[in-house]
Amino acid sequence: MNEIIYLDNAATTQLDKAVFEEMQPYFVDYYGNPSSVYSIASESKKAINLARERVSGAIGALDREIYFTNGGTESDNWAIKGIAESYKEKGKHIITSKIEHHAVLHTCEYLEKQGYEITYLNVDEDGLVDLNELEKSIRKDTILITIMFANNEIGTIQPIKEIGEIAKRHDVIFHTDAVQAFGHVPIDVNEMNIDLLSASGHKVNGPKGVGFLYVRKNIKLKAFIHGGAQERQRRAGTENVPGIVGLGAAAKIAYEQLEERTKYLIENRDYLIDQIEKNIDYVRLNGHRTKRLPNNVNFCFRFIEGESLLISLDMEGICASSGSACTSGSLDPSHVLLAIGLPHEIAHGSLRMTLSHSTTKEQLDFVVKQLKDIVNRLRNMSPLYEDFLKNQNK
Amino acid sequence: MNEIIYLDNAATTQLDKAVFEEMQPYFVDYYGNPSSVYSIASESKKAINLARERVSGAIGALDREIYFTNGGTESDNWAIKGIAESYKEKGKHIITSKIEHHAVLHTCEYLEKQGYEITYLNVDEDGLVDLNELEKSIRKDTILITIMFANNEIGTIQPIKEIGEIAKRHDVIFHTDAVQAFGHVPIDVNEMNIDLLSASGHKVNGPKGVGFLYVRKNIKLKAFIHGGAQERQRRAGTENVPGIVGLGAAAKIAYEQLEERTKYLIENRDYLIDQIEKNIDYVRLNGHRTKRLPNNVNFCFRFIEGESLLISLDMEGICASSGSACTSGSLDPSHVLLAIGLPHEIAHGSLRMTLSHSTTKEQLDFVVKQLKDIVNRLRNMSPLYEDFLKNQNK
Amino acid sequence: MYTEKVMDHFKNPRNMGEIEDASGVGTVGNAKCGDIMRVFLKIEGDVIEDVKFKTFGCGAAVATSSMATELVKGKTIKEAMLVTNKAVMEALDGLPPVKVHCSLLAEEAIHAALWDYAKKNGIVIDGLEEPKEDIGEEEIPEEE
Amino acid sequence: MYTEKVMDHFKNPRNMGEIEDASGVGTVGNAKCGDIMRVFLKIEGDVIEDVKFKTFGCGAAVATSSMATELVKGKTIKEAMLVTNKAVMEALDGLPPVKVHCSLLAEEAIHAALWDYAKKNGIVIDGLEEPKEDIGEEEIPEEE
Ligand SMILES: Cc1ncc(COP(=O)(O)O)c(C=O)c1O
Ligand SMILES: Cc1ncc(COP(=O)(O)O)c(C=O)c1O
Repeated sequence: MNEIIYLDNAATTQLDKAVFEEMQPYFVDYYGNPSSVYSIASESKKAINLARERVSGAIGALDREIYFTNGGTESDNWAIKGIAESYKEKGKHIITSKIEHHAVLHTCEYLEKQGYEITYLNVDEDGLVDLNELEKSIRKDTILITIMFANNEIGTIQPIKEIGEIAKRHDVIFHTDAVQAFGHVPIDVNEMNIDLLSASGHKVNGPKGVGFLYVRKNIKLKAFIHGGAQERQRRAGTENVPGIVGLGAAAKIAYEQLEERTKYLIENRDYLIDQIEKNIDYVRLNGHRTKRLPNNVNFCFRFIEGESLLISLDMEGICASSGSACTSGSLDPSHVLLAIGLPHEIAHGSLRMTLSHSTTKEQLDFVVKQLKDIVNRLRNMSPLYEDFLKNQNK
Repeated sequence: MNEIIYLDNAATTQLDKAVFEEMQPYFVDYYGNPSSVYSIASESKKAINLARERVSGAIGALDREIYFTNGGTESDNWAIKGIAESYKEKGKHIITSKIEHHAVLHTCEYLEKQGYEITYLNVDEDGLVDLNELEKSIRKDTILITIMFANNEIGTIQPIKEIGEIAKRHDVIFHTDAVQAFGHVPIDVNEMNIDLLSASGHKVNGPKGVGFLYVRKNIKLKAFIHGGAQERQRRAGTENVPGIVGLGAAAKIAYEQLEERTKYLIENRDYLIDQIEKNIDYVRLNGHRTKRLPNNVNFCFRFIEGESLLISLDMEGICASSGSACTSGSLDPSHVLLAIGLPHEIAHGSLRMTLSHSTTKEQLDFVVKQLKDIVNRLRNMSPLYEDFLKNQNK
Repeated sequence: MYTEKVMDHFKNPRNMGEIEDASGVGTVGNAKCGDIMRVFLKIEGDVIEDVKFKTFGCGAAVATSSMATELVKGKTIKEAMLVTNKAVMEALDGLPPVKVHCSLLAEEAIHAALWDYAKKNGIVIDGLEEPKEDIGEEEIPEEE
Repeated sequence: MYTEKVMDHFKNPRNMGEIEDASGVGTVGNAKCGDIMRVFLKIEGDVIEDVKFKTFGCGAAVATSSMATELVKGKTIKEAMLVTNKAVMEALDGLPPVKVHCSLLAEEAIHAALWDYAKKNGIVIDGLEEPKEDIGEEEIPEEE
């Protein structure tokens, strides 16, 4: 078969053609630098303003609370390092979770070396943080709670509103990495008491190389990238006009279609989960069964290793991903799978399939069929499976 | 007239159509995340590798010494903050100049607040640093010299090779902000002893939102943006694949055409300078007359203010820029013009025109004609000119 | 960036020029900040019969000078004293926030010319204060 | 990512399976690191008459197991001892740097099976050392 079945939409998404069309004029035609005085540059300025309105509208923010960045990683770095610096007089304690993306975790580890103290909250077997543990870990010198909106591997959605309430009650700033949630679930920064929120364009059928940070208006936040006076003097560097336009367009489409897409995705997601559980033995669904992203399916297949699963799927035209370390060249499997309590050998056998609104049931049927064969084949090759069968027969 | 004459190529350049064509497939078709295992992602990986080769080839570097970033500003921030952190055990003294871009200056000012000591070298009336002053200011605890390759306002090109030699002799790391020089003048990082170099795509007919930092292989440099393992674990964040492809394509074209374009630009540049000096009184060429970027023309027109000059030119379809503060909303005129010794009132009357390889002599003739009229008109309106004439007639 | 009205007054400034035998002349601003306005008044009895200006400055500085002189022309001194920077801005359909100081400067320039007239004629104009050397232009603070 | 040879051996692994009455069996690696290889040898006299493997691991782990078993099949023990991880990699037209440890593991798996054979038969094989519990897989250091 030649058709590609792309089930890795948590890694990146296909740029929406309509989004690309909105971007196109800003490459070669309206190339003016938005900071310039002359009239051709005003096209760029207007385009950025429209994008900002679309983004702020999507999450219930004010226009001037949106700062465009280069992507989710930069937004996370800025939010966390910026708050750390701006509020260091108040304290140096930050609360996060064990299942954050590396953009948050490695930034926290960096701050640890600078003398900050980080509490890494545990999660339960579904990947949920414990609100009691969170509240108990707040101290006088806690300046920031940073908990991701939805997990990129297992799809679990945290109780963001409740976390926001706790943060507010204790007068602690709350940042959420919403890179996987933005455009995929409803977000209201006021209702949810979110003070800072990171998102990335390419995870919502927008372009790569652009993202934003929402910063509530009364929050002090030191600049992270110093230089020119762009983005109200808070984020320097010539604006990536086509990228920003694309982010705005993608946000608009995602939220206009949200309800419809969510319904379709959840139906497909649950169908795929169901089919896998019915057709293949010794599997484990990772992440919460219902509090999960509409497009996320994540399983461990015991006795086999993720990368060989991926390559085998790729040979059938199916694109997916794995939390197995082998894909990243390190040895330990994903910190997320370990944090939900999986032993290493099981964590190594994980497979993440993240659907899009254009994935069809026929494709999923094909995937399940292939998966069944591949898992069988790899298990027959596996010394772990051999040992397991021998022990069972005893 | 309707045709736009774009003379602001130092602010940003038009994306080359050929570059855009190379980028195009990576938006909607080859959208794979280069970090993924499956085969469709390998297109993205290959494209990034090719871009890296093109960039490294352009400046005589190794592929693995090139790190893609989001633009010149990020590169400058990373280089300076990264070296400051990596070498703080050796010392906390940094040498720069008074005419650097804000991406360098504001980063240095940030480091001052963190306990670093910065020497801001003077420049002469042409904008050149004094090599003796530079050498004398090197101390035991000097860890970094950061001097821009060519100035963005007045176009002056620094004696980079000589600075590199001094840095090497004293075992100090040398970073240069080559945002205005890359693609416009020949650069060889080895011959010039450059240890780190910043550049930006949109200044060389490439896309906005992408740039690179060259880092010599034996230089320690802490990460600035923490997260995923991209860019050999030194610069996190999903790669902006189309942007990187565009940067590579732009670098290739710029250096293939360099000789030809340089000849053409210098001829036009000197023609414009000549015509302005012949046709308009009380003008001053800013920057060195020959050690200057092939596309840069910068004049002060006495008794008038830059923004009104810009708006008037814009009304004739001419896009240019000014170092007058009024364009930026602050009060002081450009720090560069003050650093070369201009009094405030003269500095306020500056006009920068930066040509491209598609600017024609006919366009320049039109510009000079308009400029003459506009300058006359504004001087007639100026109380400074009135006072000047009265004093002369005494 | 600018409204059409601002652009119109920049392109075709009203009352640009000098008055040789002016009843009062005032100059405000300074070259350092990039804005200087000079206003010439011809006052007969209580009425501003003619007014001219010269301005070194940005587009907004020219436009506010032009508009401010329009607003006081033909008015009594008392009426002219009521022309505030807000009135100038409104008449121009607004100014970008960073340019608000230009409208203040225009108000101040009219006042300075009136002050000169009052001083020369030994009269006191209600509510008029001696012009400051530098009018208080605030730099926009860098946000944190 | 992988060469065609690697992909071929991953898709069609040679010698995959078990030998019921093996002369020597060796298992190396561990599930924690995500690679386990088990090699079965059937040795007659001095010659490896048959060899089979089972592998839990990534594509490179499967391919190196397959290639390593191919390279020792039909060889004398002495010849088999000369099959290094480098030879396995070369035969596969190379491996990505992060996967080199898989080829070491394959070499080690053959040695472990030979060790088992030697122990069972009370013989000493020149140059063969007792297999380590964990073979030294280095993590790639994070660059500064
Ligand atoms: C939860 C989460 N945070 C942050 C990021 C980083 O985003 P980007 O790679 O666009 O910088 C990602 C995506 O990789 C993510 O899934
Ligand atoms: C000399 C110099 N350095 C740095 C920059 C910043 O580059 P960018 O705006 O692409 O981040 C510029 C351009 O504005 C520049 O001219």
